Amino acid sequence: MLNLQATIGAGREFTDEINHEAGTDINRCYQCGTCSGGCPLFYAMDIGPRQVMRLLQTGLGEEALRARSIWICATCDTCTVRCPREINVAGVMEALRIQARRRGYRIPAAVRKVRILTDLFLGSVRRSGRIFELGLVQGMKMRTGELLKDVGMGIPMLLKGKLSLRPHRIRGRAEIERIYRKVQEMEGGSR
Amino acid sequence: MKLAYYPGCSLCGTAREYNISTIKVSEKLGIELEEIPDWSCCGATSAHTSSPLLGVALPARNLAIAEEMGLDVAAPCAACYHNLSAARVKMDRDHLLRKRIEEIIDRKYRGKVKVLPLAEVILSRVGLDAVRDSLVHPLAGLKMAAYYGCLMVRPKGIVDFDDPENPTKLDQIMEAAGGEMVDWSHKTECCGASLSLTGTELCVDLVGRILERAAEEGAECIVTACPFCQANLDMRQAEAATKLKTDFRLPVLYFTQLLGIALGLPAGELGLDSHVVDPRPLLREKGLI
Amino acid sequence: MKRIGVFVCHCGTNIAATVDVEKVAESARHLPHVVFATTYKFMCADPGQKLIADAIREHALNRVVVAACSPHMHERTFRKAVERAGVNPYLMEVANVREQCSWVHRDKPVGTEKAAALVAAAVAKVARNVPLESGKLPVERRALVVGGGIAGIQAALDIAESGYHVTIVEREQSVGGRMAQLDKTFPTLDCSSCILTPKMVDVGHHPMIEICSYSEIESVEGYVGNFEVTIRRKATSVDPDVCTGCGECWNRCPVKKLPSSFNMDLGHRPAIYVDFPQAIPNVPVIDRANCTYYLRDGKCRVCEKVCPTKAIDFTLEDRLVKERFGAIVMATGFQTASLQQYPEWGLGTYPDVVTGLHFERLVSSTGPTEGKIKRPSDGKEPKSVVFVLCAGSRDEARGRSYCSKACCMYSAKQAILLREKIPQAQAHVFYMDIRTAGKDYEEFYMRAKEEYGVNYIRGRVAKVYPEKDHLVVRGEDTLLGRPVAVEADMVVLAAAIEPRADAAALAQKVGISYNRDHFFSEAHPKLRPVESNTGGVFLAGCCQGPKDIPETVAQASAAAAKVVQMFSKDALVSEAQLASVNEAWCIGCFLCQPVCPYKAIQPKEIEERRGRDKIKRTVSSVNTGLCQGCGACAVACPSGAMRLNGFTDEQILAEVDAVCL
Amino acid sequence: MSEAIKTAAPVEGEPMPAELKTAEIPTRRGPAPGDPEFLGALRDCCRSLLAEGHVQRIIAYRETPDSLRPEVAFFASPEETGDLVWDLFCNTNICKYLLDYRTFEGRIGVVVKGCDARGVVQLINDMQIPRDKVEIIGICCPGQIDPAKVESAAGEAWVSRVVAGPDSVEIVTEEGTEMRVPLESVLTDRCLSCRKPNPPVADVVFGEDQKGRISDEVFEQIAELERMSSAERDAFWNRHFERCIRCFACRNVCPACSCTKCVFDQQEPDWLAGERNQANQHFFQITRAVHVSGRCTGCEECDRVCPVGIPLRLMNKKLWKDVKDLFDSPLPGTKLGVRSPLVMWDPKDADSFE
Amino acid sequence: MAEKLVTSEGLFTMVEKLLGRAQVTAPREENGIAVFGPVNSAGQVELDGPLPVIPEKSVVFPQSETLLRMDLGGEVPKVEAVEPEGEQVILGVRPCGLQAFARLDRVFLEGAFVDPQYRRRRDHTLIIALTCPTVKRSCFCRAFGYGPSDGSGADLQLTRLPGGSFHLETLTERGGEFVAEMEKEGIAGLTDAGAEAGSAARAEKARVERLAERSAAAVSTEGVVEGLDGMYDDPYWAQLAERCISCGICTYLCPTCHCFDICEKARGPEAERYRCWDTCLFSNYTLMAGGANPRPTVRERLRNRLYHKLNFFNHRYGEFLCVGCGRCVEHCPTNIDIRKVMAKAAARSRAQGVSVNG
Amino acid sequence: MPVNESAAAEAEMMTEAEMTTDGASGAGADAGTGTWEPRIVAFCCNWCSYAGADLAGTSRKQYPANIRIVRVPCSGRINPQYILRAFQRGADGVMVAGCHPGDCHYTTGNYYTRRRFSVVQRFLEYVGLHPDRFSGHWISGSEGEKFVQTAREFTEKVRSLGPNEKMRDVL
Repeated sequence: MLNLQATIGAGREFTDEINHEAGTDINRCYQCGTCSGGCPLFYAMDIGPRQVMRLLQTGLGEEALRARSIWICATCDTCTVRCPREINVAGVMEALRIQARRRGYRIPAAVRKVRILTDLFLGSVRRSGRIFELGLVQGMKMRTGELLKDVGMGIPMLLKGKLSLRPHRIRGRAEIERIYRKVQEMEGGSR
Repeated sequence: MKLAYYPGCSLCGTAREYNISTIKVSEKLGIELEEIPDWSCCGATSAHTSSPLLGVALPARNLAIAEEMGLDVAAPCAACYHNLSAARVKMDRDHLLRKRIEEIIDRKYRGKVKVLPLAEVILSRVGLDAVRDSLVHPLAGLKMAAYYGCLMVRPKGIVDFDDPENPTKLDQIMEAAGGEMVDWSHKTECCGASLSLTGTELCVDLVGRILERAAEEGAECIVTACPFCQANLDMRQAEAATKLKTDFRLPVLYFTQLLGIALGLPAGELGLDSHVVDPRPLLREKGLI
Repeated sequence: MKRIGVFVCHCGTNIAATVDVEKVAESARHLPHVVFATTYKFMCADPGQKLIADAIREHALNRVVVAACSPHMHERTFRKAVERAGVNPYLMEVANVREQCSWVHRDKPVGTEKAAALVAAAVAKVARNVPLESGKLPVERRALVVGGGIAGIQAALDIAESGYHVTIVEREQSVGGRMAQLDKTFPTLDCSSCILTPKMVDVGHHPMIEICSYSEIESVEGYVGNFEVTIRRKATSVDPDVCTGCGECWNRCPVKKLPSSFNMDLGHRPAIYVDFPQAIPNVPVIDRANCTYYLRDGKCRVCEKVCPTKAIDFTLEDRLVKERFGAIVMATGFQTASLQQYPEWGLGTYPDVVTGLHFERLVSSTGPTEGKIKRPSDGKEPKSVVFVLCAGSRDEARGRSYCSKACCMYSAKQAILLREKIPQAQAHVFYMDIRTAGKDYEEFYMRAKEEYGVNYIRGRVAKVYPEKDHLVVRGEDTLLGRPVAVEADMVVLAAAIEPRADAAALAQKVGISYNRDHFFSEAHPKLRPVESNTGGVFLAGCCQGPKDIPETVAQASAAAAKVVQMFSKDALVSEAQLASVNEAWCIGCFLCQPVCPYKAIQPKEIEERRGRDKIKRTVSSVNTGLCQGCGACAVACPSGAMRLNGFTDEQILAEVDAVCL
Repeated sequence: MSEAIKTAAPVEGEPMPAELKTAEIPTRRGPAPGDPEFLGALRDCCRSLLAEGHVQRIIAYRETPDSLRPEVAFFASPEETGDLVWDLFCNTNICKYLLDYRTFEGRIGVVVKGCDARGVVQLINDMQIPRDKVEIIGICCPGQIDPAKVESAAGEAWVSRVVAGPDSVEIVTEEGTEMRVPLESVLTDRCLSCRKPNPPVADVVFGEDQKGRISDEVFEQIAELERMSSAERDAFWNRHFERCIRCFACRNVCPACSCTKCVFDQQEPDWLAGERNQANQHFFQITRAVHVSGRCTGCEECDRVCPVGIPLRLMNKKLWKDVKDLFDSPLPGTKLGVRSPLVMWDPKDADSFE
Repeated sequence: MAEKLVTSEGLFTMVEKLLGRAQVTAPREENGIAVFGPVNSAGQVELDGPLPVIPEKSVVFPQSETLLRMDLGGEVPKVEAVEPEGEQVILGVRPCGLQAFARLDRVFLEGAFVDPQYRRRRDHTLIIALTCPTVKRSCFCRAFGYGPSDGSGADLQLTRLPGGSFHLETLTERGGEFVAEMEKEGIAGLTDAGAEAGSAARAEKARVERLAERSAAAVSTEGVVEGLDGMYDDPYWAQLAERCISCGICTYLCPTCHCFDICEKARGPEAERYRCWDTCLFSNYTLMAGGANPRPTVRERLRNRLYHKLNFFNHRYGEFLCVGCGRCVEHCPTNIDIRKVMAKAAARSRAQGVSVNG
Repeated sequence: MPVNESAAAEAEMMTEAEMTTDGASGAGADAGTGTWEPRIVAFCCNWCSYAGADLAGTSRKQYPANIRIVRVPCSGRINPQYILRAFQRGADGVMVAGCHPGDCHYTTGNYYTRRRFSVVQRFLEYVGLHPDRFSGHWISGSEGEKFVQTAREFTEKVRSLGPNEKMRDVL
């Protein structure tokens, strides 16, 4: 049985951290479920946003770090704009995602691609200053092994000139590199 | 009227037709766009979901350059608009953050520039009367559903374009262009574009729901201002249709493309050939091209 | 010659335990003007008060300081005590050495030192006190009730029954208010109009009650006991003295299809109309904005032609009537929130999304569907109805943080009515919490679930949208933890109860305060719940906060009792610690005027000697009936011409000087 | 008399409608200072106002032997207006003299610069004089010259007269030597940062709207002070307040100080003691500034007259900056019918309380 | 007496030495304004500036000073007089300041009552005068029969020489003692003045006297007293008062105005009595306890001041209470000019044909 | 005008002076011991903050005895000059307390307080008063605990600053 007396105390620090990062106060949540009810992806989640709030309220926030939901969340902010308690729900999901990375949580297999894409994307921007879309798609294929996925879509796009074959590199690449490094320095080299 | 132009990565790639039509329409409406020199990626969703600082720093670099130009920024891409705005608001609210970002990007940023989506530029700086006055081919008889998606309207306070639940500004512009707008319930439902590559299945579900609602309200095409929404609704349409055992055939166009037609720009210059669901048969049927 | 006596109370051991009272008295003896100082076990008790009176006589004291408990406790007691001994009550000051000293500081030397300082401050202040006199205010024994709903009706009847004249000002054509719109009432399910109509008839016929319907408050001047109220009697185009209410006119009026606000726009009414068949007064009014006569230069005149008593008079104009009242009862009621901020629920977009009040009209036998529940879009009988609780309530993000209190119960009632009228229909209630605090309320709610099988879903609705010929209501069943969608033929939003749209403007006219939601503020949330902060203005019903009918009626009777209590006095006693103007210093800049919450400051022309000349100039003057003694004016005044008696700059500075020593 | 003025002058005996008198855009305009016709037109205007009985008194300036120091003068008849003068040495803000006319039974004309006009409007807004009792003869001010700066530019020589051009001034000495210095170098400090040189409300205006000199110098100095530590600010103000001789000139010239019994002059209560120490200096200075905050028109007359050079504007402008930032109200004296923002409120006001 | 030559550095050292043993008051610059005030370091002394705004009088007649200290707490109240302490040096006093000291001396030291406070300060103040380096247009010392190089009344007089050094003249015994003391301490740059320096100093004095000559034509005291005798009820005062804003600038900046108020302050049982400057231009000056005021308007107050300067004092002491320093002329916010008042009075006396000698 | 340098220089001297100030001097000296105790004046509105202080008393909550309350009917009655007077007479800290905005017994008095003191507070800081020496609080009649907390925190803050010299005019 869950000893709430213990969990609430033990999890307070984590909850505070998430509150701080998301600039919000989840203790205000009264569990009405508007966030989950309006979430376009709730049906695919293991734990809905409302339950994530409850986990944080009861000191079980770290459980949420294992949830698929935080990776499924599309940060569409529907929950945030509808929340009657002015909680930045999407921000909490985002903060949890960052925490999960920072703490090296295993990302559930089903959603691992999200992380791969993020890394590829940020890597691409770091190298070129802008996004190289074709490179991104190809990178995804290489990293996920789904070599043939969406081939049908890529070729017409190439033909229509929508995907350029070479990345565009901006002049200020060194500046971008510096930005990345500075951020890393300030955030404690978590990446 | 002169504005700093931030096209963003998509408009240089998958959303080329948005870029082309934006430039043409702006020219036609007397909006002078000066591309921000050596602009860089705004970080899209990836930056802020993995690092709060990077999520502000990447857009801030572009804002700082625009500030040097002394111009407000026009950002047609919904994601870019969202990110630039968010960075701006966050730095406005948090003086310390601004200082840190200045240090990171090694540029001065004073928070003087505004960031406007292109639709807002047309609405508030050009005015609908001017649009009406320059119509050549009013979009009469074309039933459209304006789809706003998430990034343009949410969350309030970070972006300030329109009502998050019932936005109407794209509708107003397209109505001014002579179009017939359907009133529908899924204008701002998320299409899941950020999951397009990573959670394709989910994405297809969301696309299906949205298209279904638009079709039911009698829309013949969808207009949007977001490259991700456009790509997603267009490219995932076939899959969604298959899954729902139906056939939508709903072209998904940038509002600038249709506005371009209405303003009498040659159809060939608006990139109408680059969509998966070809809009041209519909437009021909309506006598617009 | 100032002769101050200082009386230090032990308060049993409450003070004496941590304050050396003897030492305090001793230090007081060295203060300027102090000629006597002593201590006593219980200064507030009879012997204590007698001790003060004796000392006043014996030592010819003309000022008194009592060092005891908080002035909130016994300031009045001691004022009366010194008054009985022949000293002006305002020449007494209390040094609060219990709440501010003995009870909060355990260290005796420290407490003693502070107590001595507090006594020194009180002595410094009292030395600068001047005798103040309370004024007597006459009372006009007539009451004004603003709003003719159940609250106004109840208050008016109670006051009138005590023998005082009452005027009810009602904005609509008829009294009756919201309660008249309701079908049944919870938890007894008795018919709303059956219990209301007799009361309406009572006010209509009561010799001491005058109903000014179709009228509004234009302005309120004056003060407690002496309000001068201007009432705008809107032009009805019908002579009430002649009309018999036969109904010929409204039956024959060619303009028929105007939305009936009484029916929440779900039904129609003609251009000349009464709100509902049982209207009191039963005299129609012409809606000039929609009447053909007014729209097309005197065409039509059908009503005029058919009127058997020639009561129609198109030339009537708005009249401004000025009347004097001694007391005002505010009973302006509520409206339901428009929910414009909630596009996701579709009120106003989808016709089958309605509010609870709409639903009342749809179930009511006097309503547009004659009691048959039909959905507005196509008149079909709904087979599935979703009730959404907290629609606009308890939502800080969109500006309303409060609970509307009545919705849980009336939605249960409406679900029951639905099940009674359409047994095969399913009722779903989306709720966050169910609040049934009231006699027999919980039982009623249980009946809805158990007897009527109403389906309660714990969760707030995220979105309502149409699909085919029905609506889809989406949300989370938070007890299941799963997304749910309910297909509904109708959605009834229990829209938040909010004050009338013009409540704040009216409050400003009357000069009472209101909270951020624009509900009128009571003087004290617990101890003075039916009085406003402005003397002579009382509150009843939902204008003060959401409440149900029994609570409204109770508050209305309470307000009436307060009015009657006031009227039973010969005269009112005004505060003595009020603002006054040093006319020689006042330059008439009137910076004091806008800061006065009671509009108590008016310009006054004075004549003054300037050398050999007499000049006229304008200065501020304070209406002592309106002034409540807050002192904001005294601070706004740059030259200090405005003073607050009892708390003058001299007195406060003397205290500051003393506590700093 | 210039034609424009003649035609627009109201008909004698016809009362001026009140709404006309509050119109913020003047209907009559005369030549600008610097124009050869200017002084003649101004005198004509004043003369005819007196002659036609529209005003019974005009407060303006008169020539004196010291051309750098014209004196304030009160013209009661058309004949006297011959030596009425207006040049770049009319530094004195004359609006305050209206207070002497509170009970005067006639209309008063005042010849005012932008800054003085704000003072007039403030007196009207503070209900010290009704709008319809004042004929505001406004001058779009090109900036005023500080006689001390001219004298120090001239060195040991005595200045005989100064001829002002648009960008420079020519100083002619008694000995007859001439020298030319840039206008900016001799303008008063307040004019160097004047943003509002035009009368916001007037019945007659001379000259076209001036642009004013937009300088953030004062606000930069304020910002610099704000950045200092408490102890540094304490030292800064101690040093300045130390010099204050309590002559009360700052108060006596202030258009926002209209009290007849000032708190500083009261014995009961004894707000301000006569002893010259930092406590009393602070009480005086802080109270003076706070009392006029929300009504200070920013004319900086106090700063100008302070004989010991206390930078009073750094206090007044600081208060104004905060009042404006907090309550978003217009600069006092720029609009008729505006009361001090400090006697108003808004539920959404900023809150520094805890 | 003795003549010395002292370099700027020498003077600097002298001031530094002085600082240890006396309160030094000298011209300083504050926010662009020259004032007489206490200095803490020699670097603050600014002898080349214009005539300081704050006059020299505050050294012997401070704006406020404590007279008595009281303790009323005990059975018997304790009262003790407060005596000014220490030595003072005032450096850079202009000739008009010296003239002013002489006037103040007559008020505070002549007659039956000698003001103890003033006496003590005056006795313990060493006065080092300065020949005016230049003459302003507002200066009119010449009208009162002295000039910008007149050092009478000082213990020592400095004259700035063209090369930058100072000529230091010893005028009193006390001045001599001071110089001797300095010499004993070995001030580098303090030497005997040669003939060359002597004549340079005389040339400099003659130069500034010539500059002052310029005002002689414009301002004269002739007939002023007599003119005013008959002008008390002249409408002129009302005209002048119309412009006066009744501030205290002219009186507080005046080197000879010496009115004061006596006040007390109490903090609990302890109290102090002090005096502080007051001015007849303030309405409170003559305000009586019952509210009556014999000088109710600016007209009476301004007239009083001008009469005191130009008439009353003459009748009592035979000289003007104005020394022509020009501070009031220069700093009056509304340009009221005492010289014009003098001219008006003079014109009146000429018109009435009053004999100046009669 | 060179605002910075000289002021900074004098400030240095000032702080030194402050450091050498005799702690036991003046009005703040504790009766018997001679150790310095801060003197704090609190202006409290009658209806909320004073009642809050009363509640602290009836709940027997302890707070430092340095706080001396001056009762005024409404926070709107608090003239900014009272604050100056308190500092003149030797207060080391001054606080102003009133009803929460919207809860004023006199409807709107505290809204003026809020406006007035948001300006005055900044100004006092600007003329060199240490910002921690003056503070404003909204304390309702039911917030006895808040009164206690405020009293404690404010006293500690002021204690850590040492005696106030700014504007002080004691014998």
